[in-house]
Amino acid sequence: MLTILFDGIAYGMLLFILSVGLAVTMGLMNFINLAHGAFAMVGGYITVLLMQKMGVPFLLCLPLAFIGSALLGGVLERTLYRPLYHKPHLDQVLFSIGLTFMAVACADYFIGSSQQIVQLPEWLKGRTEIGEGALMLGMGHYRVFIIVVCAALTVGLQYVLTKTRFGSQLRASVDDQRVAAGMGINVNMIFLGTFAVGSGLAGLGGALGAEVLGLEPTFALKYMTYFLIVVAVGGTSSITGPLLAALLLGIADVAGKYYIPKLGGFIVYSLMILILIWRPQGLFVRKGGK
Amino acid sequence: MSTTVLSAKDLVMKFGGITATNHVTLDLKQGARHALIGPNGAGKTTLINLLTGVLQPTSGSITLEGQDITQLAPYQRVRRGMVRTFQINQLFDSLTPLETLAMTVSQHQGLGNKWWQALGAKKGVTERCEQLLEQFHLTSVMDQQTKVLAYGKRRLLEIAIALACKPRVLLLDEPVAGVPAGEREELLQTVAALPTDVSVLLIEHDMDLVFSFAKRMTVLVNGTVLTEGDPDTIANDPQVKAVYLGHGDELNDTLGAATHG
Amino acid sequence: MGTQKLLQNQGRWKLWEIPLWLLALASPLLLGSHALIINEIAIVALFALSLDLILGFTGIVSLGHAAFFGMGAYSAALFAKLVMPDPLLGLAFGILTATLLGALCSATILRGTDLTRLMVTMGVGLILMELANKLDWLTGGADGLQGVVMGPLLGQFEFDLYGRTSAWYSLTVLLLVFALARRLVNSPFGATLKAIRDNRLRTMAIGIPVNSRLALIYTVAAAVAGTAGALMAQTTGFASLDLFEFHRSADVMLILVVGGVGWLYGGITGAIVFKLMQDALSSITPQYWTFWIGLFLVVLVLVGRDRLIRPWRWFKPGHSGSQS
Amino acid sequence: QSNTFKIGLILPMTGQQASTGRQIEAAAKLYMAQNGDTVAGKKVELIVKDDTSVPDVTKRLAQELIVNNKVNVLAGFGITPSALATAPLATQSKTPLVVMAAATSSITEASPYVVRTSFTLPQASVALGDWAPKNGIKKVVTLVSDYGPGIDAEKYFKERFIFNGGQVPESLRVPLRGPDFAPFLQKVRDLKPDALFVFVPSGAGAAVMKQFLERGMDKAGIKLIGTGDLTDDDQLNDMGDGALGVVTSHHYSAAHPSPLNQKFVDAFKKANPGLRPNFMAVGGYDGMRVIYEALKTSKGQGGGDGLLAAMKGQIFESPRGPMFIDAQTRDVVQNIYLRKVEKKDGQLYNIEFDVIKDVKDPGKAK
Amino acid sequence: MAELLNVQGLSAGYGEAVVLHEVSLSIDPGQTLALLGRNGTGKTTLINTLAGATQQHAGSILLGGQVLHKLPSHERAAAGIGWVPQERNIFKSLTVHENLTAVARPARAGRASSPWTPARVYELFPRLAERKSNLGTQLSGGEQQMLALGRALVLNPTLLLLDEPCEGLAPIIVQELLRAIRRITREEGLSAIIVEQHPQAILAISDTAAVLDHGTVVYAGSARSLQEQPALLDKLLGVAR
Ligand SMILES: Nc1ncnc2c1ncn2[C@@H]1O[C@H](COP(=O)(O)OP(=O)(O)OP(=O)(O)O)[C@@H](O)[C@H]1O
Ligand SMILES: Nc1ncnc2c1ncn2[C@@H]1O[C@H](COP(=O)(O)OP(=O)(O)OP(=O)(O)O)[C@@H](O)[C@H]1O
Ligand SMILES: [Mg+2]
Ligand SMILES: [Mg+2]
Repeated sequence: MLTILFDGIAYGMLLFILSVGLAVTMGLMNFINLAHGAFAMVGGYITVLLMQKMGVPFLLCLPLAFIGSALLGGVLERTLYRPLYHKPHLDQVLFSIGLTFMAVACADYFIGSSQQIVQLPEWLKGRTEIGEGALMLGMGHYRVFIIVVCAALTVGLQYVLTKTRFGSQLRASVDDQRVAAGMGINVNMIFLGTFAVGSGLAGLGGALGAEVLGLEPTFALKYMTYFLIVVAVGGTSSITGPLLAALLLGIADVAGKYYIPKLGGFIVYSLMILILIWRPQGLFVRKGGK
Repeated sequence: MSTTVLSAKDLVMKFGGITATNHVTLDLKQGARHALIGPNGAGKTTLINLLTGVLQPTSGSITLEGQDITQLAPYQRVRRGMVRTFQINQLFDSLTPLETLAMTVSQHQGLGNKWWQALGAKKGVTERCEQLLEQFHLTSVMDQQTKVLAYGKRRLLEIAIALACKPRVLLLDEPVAGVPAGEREELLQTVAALPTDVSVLLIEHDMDLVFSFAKRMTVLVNGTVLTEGDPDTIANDPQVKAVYLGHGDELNDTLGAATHG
Repeated sequence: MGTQKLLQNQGRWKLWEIPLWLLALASPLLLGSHALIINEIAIVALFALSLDLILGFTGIVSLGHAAFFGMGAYSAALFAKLVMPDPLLGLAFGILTATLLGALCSATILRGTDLTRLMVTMGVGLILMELANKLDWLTGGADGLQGVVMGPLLGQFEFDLYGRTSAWYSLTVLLLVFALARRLVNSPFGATLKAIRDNRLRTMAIGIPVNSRLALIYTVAAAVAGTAGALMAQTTGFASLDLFEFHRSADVMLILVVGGVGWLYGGITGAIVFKLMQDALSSITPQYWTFWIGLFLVVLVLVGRDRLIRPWRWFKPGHSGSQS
Repeated sequence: QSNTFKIGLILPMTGQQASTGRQIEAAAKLYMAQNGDTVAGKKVELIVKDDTSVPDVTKRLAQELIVNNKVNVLAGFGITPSALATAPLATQSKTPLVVMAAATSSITEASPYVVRTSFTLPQASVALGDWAPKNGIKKVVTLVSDYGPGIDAEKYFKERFIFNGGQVPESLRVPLRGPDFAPFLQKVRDLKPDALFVFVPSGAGAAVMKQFLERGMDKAGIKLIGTGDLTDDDQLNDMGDGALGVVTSHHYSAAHPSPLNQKFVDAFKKANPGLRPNFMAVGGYDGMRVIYEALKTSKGQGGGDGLLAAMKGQIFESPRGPMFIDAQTRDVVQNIYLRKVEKKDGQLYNIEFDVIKDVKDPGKAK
Repeated sequence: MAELLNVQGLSAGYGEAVVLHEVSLSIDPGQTLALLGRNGTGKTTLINTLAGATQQHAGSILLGGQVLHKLPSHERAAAGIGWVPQERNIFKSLTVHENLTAVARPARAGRASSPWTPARVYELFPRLAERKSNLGTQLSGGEQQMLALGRALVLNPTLLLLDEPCEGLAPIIVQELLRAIRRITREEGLSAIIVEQHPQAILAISDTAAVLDHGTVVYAGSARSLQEQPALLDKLLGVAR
């Protein structure tokens, strides 16, 4: 029981960390970046390659994965993405899917099409069990680790976006670039930074998730629908929205598969449809006023 | 006397903690040329939104020609003859003015569901379109996409659409804002010259226009009706002066004195 | 007079279109060895056309359009297998079920933002796939529906190995649907759809029942998608779960956007360009063709569709095609 | 009469199943490199097509290969629906269709022109159903991917295992796209069986293995057994020491101790650095051999039917061990080995410790 | 007194279209310039060019001696430009309060009076204080106008650019607003350029005036003298008022 809940939370947290970057670029920058999964994949491959080829410890790989994908995101933002901010959404979809296709083929060409496997350090491999019977709580150490990292990130991001000027400046820039610049906001820097952080988060998610979800070139496309579900259900205007959505989906998915394995595939989608029909703007919409 | 066409009873609209409309009761007579004025944020646009069904009132009721329409969807109200314009242009950017009007006219001639006929196949439709284009000086730009039109033309189209809907009750929300000064009066004259069975409710901050147009006025303040009466009464109402009109004539003198004194 | 002409112009068949269609209909003969891919292109074009009706002309995004494609396909295949092998009746049956499904699902797309609509349509598509998987006694489950044998078309023309009959069949249906769709988008009804796409609030304010129009066009689009699916099942002689797959909905959207939305030839152009390119690239480099497709998409967007086909304008500034 | 002999090799070269395609293509090319490209006076030409695992694409490609390229043999086929979709074409055009990967039992029945050189899941699973009860495993939970091969594996393992006196308290089917096995494994853990029988498509095996260990299921006394897809040679070495001791049954291991296999593995690795041949590769390799030999015996005469006749009944030594093509069913008959993951020269391998000889596809018995 | 703003030979437009031709202007500190002209003559374009939101083709802009025309838009705000665009352009996904805080910057050193803060803006427009946590889109037209002005003020600019600030405001608010602008420029030494449709009201509170026609300056001089020459005004603007 508790174990299932715990696993659901860990899975949800993982989904969250993979999707949060997308929530930032899509929700805040209003750019449909379907190449998000490609950045996650880059983070994953950075980790795997560093660990396998150079023996870099796992814990060090995580920040490197973040930095690596953030740098890549930054460079791409300056060169390719920037002219597309004003284009229609469908063009953005086309562009970013194209980019993803290229990324998939490149990963395949340079690294190969087979699954990459992350070897966790020993201290993350174990498992702690508390209690007995139905109330037993079994916690994989790695899953605890994921939860802790995600929680820390959430708090940090939430703080930056809602409590700091940076957050409002970002949203202002998205609403009206021209006027935001006229009000003294350095729009280009804000977009660059945000995009880089969004990509970096994807990379970090990829690095953390490679162990659980497996890593291969199609990673970039395979989990796209999951990211989109999290962002759609959570709404795109805050960080807590996607977090709660991811947790909800994670728990529903895990519990559903545990208790009614026969209906495994239906549960997530039905839940999503119900939620979205009930709250078409997503679960958590930003509302002004009191 | 003439009959009441549209009447709002005890309308209340709350946005969260804000009461934008507070027990408003308003009657519009047949053939009325009625103006609704009031300070910014008084709830004028909100009232129009309630009357047309864009918003659902928290409480209260609306009757149109004797029938309760409070629960009707916006389009159903339009079909009963109540048409509005928007304070901020709401146009069809990728259609041309001609297409926009042809579509609207077709809809109101009962052709909206015809899918096998070309738009404009019916003489009646094109004739009405030509008439409207002429009347609103849009003939010269009738085949340009709406999104490339100059603001003034867009504003005219905004109003032309409303007239294409064969309104019996017309609600105008700051129709001349952004229209070049020269054309403002002409525009309002077009509206004033509508058949006498068409009732018009006008929101406008340009007092010269309002006073030359309206036969009757309602003043809204903080969501409630402050007073209602004919233009003369309103113009001289001290309360209205205090909250809305101010002392326009003295402005130049006082400021002028302050500036150059 | 002037206005009437202006309004009706768009809906008229232009002179250049007639030879174009004649050429298309002759293509299975002229390019006999490519009849199969012509058939597939025609089907995909039809599928894209159906998406265009809702996406391009009405502004409803969908990532679940494969639901109707799959529905049409499975219905037509099952009809041939269980009832009778006549293709035209099977086609009609496929269209019928897809239409019903479309009408049923149209309730899900009336509210929400683009993103939520994307997700809801996708969810519906995936649930249907899961359903087809679970109903394996009927659908053959994950192995696909086998044993579909089609009778000759009109009692005359066998579906041959070369795919010529298939290609003609699909092209003819495409032409018919295209002609109907063209009538539709240029009619008063079609104009109200564009109005809904541009500004829903105003559309309501001129007395148009937005929701029922949306439901109607969604159903029509579902019917057309079902037609494409039925053609697919009939000309390939089987149906598999893959017909419902997410990637099919995504591909058709890509294809449509490549060709251009809100333009009836968009789906057709996209289908031709995309399929031919995919076919050519994947036979040159079966492993890495996705890279080149990706590159094409990226370049297409960065350079702009209109500039890509008019390269002499590349170096003229100011016509970037964006309307910011 | 053209002087080339064309083989249309349709494989998933991109997408999720890409590694299947890669292994088979590499093995097929290796076979051609080793045996020359001229057979019975004809030049053998290999045309590789990517079907992205979409059955209607497979079918169209096959049709084009037949009609336009006039191929003499169709081969490849990564997934069951693709093979099933194409089978009627083989019948219609009398073209032999050599299945090199897809492993659902029923494929060979879909057309008299289908010949299989891979394996069938019933073959592999039945062997475990015999072995397990003899080795103290009485209660097993099965966990398979929810599609044709998985259902085959579940069905035949269960039948045989229960027949041998075992107990199967629960059979779980996981969605093909289910990224997280945790809830299923937790369920297994709560059921406390002696062993867990797993079939997942190759690629997902590593994830199952890892989560199995992470959940501490080995420590809770649950053994992990399955068909060889679980410990796919392609990935086995990266799975880490946790995989040690896992028992699987399969028709091929890269560590199969025979000189022929040694030669095959070495040559394969040399041609494809960093890649270890797995059971997909051997299916492709042997498939090429079957085609070559058929061409040789029929001398290019008799068209498709001649080729088919020459394929039926071929008996030969494959890197996997002895195998033959059953003339009746056109399906492969081969040894199924029981293997345990062990370390050899610092690398993980499936080391064979028992063999069941000449296993026919049990799916054809009824 | 040194000039605050000096514009020389300014040409600007949108894309390839040139709307302004060789416009020259200057303003002294603490002075208010009324910018008049018929519809579509380029008033907004001039304002936007000063704010850096158009395509500038030629000319120079100096603000307090600092070269402005080479700076990107966002640095001009830092240099002392406070812009109220014609369409208001409230940031719609920010609350009223965030609209102010997102852009607020501290006053330049050496400013006499107290700097503009959100709190001071709320004092000026109590209506906004009541709507503090409304989103930008949830304001009435007039409230948006107030917010746009407040947003420019919290930049603590030295030069305010006001593009038709009175459009859509109730008469009484127009009067208050003009008084407020007058007071701010008077008491705090702020300069302003104000575009207006109604010349009388605005000339009354301005020091100097400029009239644009087809993108060129056709009148530049004292506001008072223009006000006292109705015939000239009539000729320049083509509106009898
Ligand atoms: N969606 C909303 N949510 C919250 N408050 C709202 C919303 N829409 C309007 N308001 C508030 O309701 C009040 C009335 O607004 P309304 O737009 O009706 O004013 P108005 O009389 O039309 O003013 P103006 O003349 O400035 O256009 C305003 O104070 C506004 O802030
Ligand atoms: N974004 C734009 N792109 C191209 N031309 C434009 C653009 N904005 C304005 N123009 C053109 O520039 C000219 C000057 O416009 P501007 O908005 O500066 O006039 P204005 O004097 O402010 O008019 P108004 O009194 O209507 O506000 C007009 O002819 C207009 O059509
Ligand atoms: Mg209003
Ligand atoms: Mg202007």
